[in-house]
Amino acid sequence: MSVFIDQSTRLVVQGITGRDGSFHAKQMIEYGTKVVAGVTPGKGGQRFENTIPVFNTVAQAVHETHANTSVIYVPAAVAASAIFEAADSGIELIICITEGIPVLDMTRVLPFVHERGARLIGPNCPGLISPGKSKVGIIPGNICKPGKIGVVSRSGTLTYEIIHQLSTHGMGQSTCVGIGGDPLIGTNFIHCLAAFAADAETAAIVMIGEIGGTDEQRAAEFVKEKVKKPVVGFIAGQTAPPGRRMGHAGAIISGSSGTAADKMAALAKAGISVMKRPADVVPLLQERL
Amino acid sequence: MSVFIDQSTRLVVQGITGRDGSFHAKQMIEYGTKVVAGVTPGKGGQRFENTIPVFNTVAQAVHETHANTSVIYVPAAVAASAIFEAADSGIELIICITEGIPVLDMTRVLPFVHERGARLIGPNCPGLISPGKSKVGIIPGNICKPGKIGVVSRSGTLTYEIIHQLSTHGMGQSTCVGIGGDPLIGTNFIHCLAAFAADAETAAIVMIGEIGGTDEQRAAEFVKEKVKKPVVGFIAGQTAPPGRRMGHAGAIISGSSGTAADKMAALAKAGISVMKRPADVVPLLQERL
Amino acid sequence: MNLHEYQARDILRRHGIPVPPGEVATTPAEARAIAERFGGKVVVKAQVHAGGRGKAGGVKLAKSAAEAEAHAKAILGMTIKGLTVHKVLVAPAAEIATESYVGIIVDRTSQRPVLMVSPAGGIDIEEVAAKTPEKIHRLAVDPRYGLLPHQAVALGFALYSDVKQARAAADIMQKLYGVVYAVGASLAEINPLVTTADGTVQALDAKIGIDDNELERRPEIAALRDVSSEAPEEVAAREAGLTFIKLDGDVGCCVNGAGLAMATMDLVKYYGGQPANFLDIGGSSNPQKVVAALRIMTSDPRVKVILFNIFGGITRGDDVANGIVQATKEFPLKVPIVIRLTGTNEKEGIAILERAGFKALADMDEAVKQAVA
Amino acid sequence: MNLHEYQARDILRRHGIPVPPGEVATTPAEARAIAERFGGKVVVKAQVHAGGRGKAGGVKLAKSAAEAEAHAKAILGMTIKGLTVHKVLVAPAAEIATESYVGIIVDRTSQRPVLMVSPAGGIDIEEVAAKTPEKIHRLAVDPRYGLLPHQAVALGFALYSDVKQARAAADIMQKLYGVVYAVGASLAEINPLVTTADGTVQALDAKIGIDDNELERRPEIAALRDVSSEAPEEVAAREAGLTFIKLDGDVGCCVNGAGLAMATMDLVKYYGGQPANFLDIGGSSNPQKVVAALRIMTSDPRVKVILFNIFGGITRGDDVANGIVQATKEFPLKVPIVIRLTGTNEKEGIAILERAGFKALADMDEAVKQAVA
Repeated sequence: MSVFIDQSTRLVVQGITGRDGSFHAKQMIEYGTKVVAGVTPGKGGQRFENTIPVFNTVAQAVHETHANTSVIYVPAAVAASAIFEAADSGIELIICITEGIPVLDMTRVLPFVHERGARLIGPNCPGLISPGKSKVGIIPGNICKPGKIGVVSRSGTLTYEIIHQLSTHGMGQSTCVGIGGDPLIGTNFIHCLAAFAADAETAAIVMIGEIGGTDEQRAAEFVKEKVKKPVVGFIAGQTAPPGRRMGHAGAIISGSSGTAADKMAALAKAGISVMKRPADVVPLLQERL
Repeated sequence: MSVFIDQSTRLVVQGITGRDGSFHAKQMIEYGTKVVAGVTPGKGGQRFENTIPVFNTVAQAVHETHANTSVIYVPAAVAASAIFEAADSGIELIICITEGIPVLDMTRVLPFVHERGARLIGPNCPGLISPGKSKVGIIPGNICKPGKIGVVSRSGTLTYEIIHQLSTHGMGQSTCVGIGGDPLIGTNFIHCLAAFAADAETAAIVMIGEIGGTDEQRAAEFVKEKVKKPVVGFIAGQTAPPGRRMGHAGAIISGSSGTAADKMAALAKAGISVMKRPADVVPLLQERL
Repeated sequence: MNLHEYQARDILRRHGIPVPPGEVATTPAEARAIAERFGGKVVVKAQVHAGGRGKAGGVKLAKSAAEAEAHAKAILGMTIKGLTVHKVLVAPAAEIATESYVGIIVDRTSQRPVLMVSPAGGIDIEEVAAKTPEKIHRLAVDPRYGLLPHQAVALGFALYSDVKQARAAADIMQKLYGVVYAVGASLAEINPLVTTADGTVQALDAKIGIDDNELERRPEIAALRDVSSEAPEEVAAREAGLTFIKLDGDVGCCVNGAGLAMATMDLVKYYGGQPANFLDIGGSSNPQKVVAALRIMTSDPRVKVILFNIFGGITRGDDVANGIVQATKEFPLKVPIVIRLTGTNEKEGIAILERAGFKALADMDEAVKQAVA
Repeated sequence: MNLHEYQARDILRRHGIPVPPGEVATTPAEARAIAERFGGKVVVKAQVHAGGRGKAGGVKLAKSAAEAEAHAKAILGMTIKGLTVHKVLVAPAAEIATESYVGIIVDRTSQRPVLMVSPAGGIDIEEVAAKTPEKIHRLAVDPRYGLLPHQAVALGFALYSDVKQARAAADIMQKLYGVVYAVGASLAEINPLVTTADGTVQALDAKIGIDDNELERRPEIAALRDVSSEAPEEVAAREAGLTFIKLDGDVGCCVNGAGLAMATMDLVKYYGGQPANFLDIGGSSNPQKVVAALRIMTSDPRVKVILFNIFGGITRGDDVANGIVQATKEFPLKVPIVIRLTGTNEKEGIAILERAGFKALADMDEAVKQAVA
């Protein structure tokens, strides 16, 4: 068992003939992920790497290959449309790597995905990896090791740093999920924490947050009430300058809740061991396991 | 028991200070309907007929009076907005009398009403009456009699004609529902047939259809499969000219299914007794009861 | 309300849909001048609210400006399905590679605008739909999201295998969907959607039908109405707020409510008569509407009897009675009148009628039988 | 990207929101001329991307054109929160009866645009929100339906008891919601929304923030960028595709990824240092970005050491190494450089660096300690 992806994952790569899409499709295939189809409008009928069939539309790909998961590498200008298409075609799990999608596009995408009963991870995320089983996205497979730690993070490279700390100290991962750094994302900390809590292969959880928003605080409350497994947390941005003011409206809606101090306090209050620096992750986990 | 409305109906009248709204509000009060509030923006704080409180918004009316049903008499230009408002304010049953609402407005109203879990009757309908109990809309109370016949109709005055036939021959009605003649309506024949089928006070059902669309055919199938009570039907428009052609698209989408002949055949096939003229309703019901 | 082809083309063009050039002429000389500007080789098309223009001789190809003038002369003034042609569209004759169909109509069953496309377009599209329905691709658009790009592209690929053409068609579909909500259309069709020799995708002919309920809030669309292209009695009925459709019989019918009006016509037929018209005076009961209804019916020489069937609800019997009496003061009825009047203010109405020497019946069958006898 | 008040007012006006007149001046003489046209009694407002203009002396009332010129002279060129004022808005001084607040922001929690209105508007709105939150009315708008008329009217009644004013405010809210999607705003505010002596409702001051991700598809909005109003190093960073925010410390930080960049700064602080900046070179790893990053950091005289922290993923170690080597050929680094490099193409990157005489570390804590030492 693992979280969100496993050996039953049948992946379609949207934008498979693009620069990023083709590079990472190869990486995923090498890692053992079942890449069953690619989509690039106008390249339907071609084969990627002489094997993977390419289709004009996700609907065709799903119809022909029974793909159930999609990963999106298309440019930001068409990425919202790609998510709509995946959800509209019956894809159950959509991972959008693309960064730079306008937030207003996401205000329309998210209810659509929700109505179709699909799960979106991202956008602007590194995807997820279940070490030794399946990898969807761009997290480097070579820094991961199979094991019992679940990792969920708003960040990309900071996640790699944490995974690297874990792996080099012999702590493998059950699944690592990058949920993305954008203001509007499909899957939040709570969704992942719930999945890790229910996952028999996960013994402890690392959550990596950032300044901005209140997702970490809500996640902390969730941990307090629902998660019996040890949780270790990190908040990036203790020294960051206060974000550019988003007018009065920003101040009215968020007050001081977006600061690292506020978030770290919320984590600690919920019984989460809070790291001071990434290197603390291993000792803190050792304390709790 | 009765269908959709009964003594627990607490009615707010949207457009209560208008010409039609005030006239029919008085009629409904006289009939015994519990009219608990009226709404006219800008007239909040006034009292209709010195008793019924008037509010600026439906939300205020619901909050103050626990209204659960709304009837709409506002002009066509603002009627779609009035339906949105009623559904958004937690009203469970919305009856829209207004005719002339643009069809495209209804394409947006209907999913909203559905999402809020409300029922819309109409628009462009005469409303409904449960003789002796409650009346919401404009069906003249004096032509109705309490009894065991359920009446559902796409038409307005033709419904009165049928009710008149029933009442003058001693056949009272459990509930009479005018579902409205517009192409897009909130409650169709099937919804009403299902309600009548489940209503202990209804012994037989009269359905009055028209040319256009395929709602009657789908209703006939529903009757065949699900309705054990006797059903008598009428289709108006046997001699009507074929409707103005709606381009090729109209022909492609409907074929010949909208004709009276097609509908009457579908009714007969489903075991519904089909009237040749309104006056047939009583003898046909007598045959089946 | 239907728009003319040239009006529909203008709207599509304003919404960014590629439409080949074309101008409207009301005289043969104008048609010639336009044809000259377009290099002579043009098509001359009758602008009339009727299908089957081509088969009726209302669409002709001209090889020269002189021929265009001759065609315009033949077409202007001709009658197609009872409607006189007052305008022709003169457009360059295009080299057409393929003809597809794209249409949007509001569908009762799905309660959504439905987009229909077919790679087999042109005048025989209905035959295609009837005989090879698999060639028609349909999509009920969710109006909360509009026509999404991927949906349009998928339908674009149903028309063209070339990705550039598929995307061009998708763009046209999205804009056409935008047109529907922008102008209040209940129908918007491009037929044919063509590809020209150089591969560009264009809307050659267009049809737009406007929901009459949209006109009040869209004065700029209402202004497109071409009264000269409609039957005069229908114009008069509309201006009086009546719904009127002329038929072939001799029993003039005046009823309140569309359902009861149809049932009344059916009953006329049932008792051996033939209705002369469908006429619904609607819910409101302004006596002037009744006067207008009588004026329209009595001006039809085929009408041998006039039948009123009024079941008062919102409509009040006294208003109808006053309208009838008022009409007799303004013009002679010429034919017998049978009145059925019941419902709201029935007593008041009957009293008014009786004072003026009319009799009112209470029963619908009775009244129809008497009118038909 | 933030728009100036005058730009935001223009946009609102184009979308049909009533905005009082006002023109922009870049010189005192221009300000005087404008003030004369408006009859002398005007307000002169600094156009600068900083809050608290009024308290900083950037907003002044003038009783005459001469006074307007004097105010403009004082305001133009002044510095507010580090930004120089290059433009002033000159607008007629309005007789204001009431001041309300209307704002729309995209909210992370509800994942929707949230409309906030308060009858207590003006500069102290944040204090109102903190002390009397019940005076702030919020509505998370469902973007599938947009801001519905009844929702806007209900909020209009929260501002004004008069139905005409409530409807006028509702109309403004619906148009402001339209502005958000039309220009790609992440924030749109009217503060204050005023009623004047004659009761009309107007948007006196406006603030619009654009989502930078919208700019590519909205060139007409991107063209509104006023480079002169931004810090030069941030302009250079943006043009190079970097995310850069200047801080007060002396450790220049160059990192790939925002989260790791913040964690690196935090670690600098942890080990007793002070970061000189936030700098994210992003996911792609063009060596030119690294060159630009080094150019920006080395041009800051306060920077005493430069710290690279690269964990390669999409970013490739060899690209970063090549960028560093390239930069040293173009300009002197002047200060020590500490490089942590791991992940994708780490070996190739280290080899390139070592050939150029740089040493690369593998551990983040190690690198930060060395930089801070």
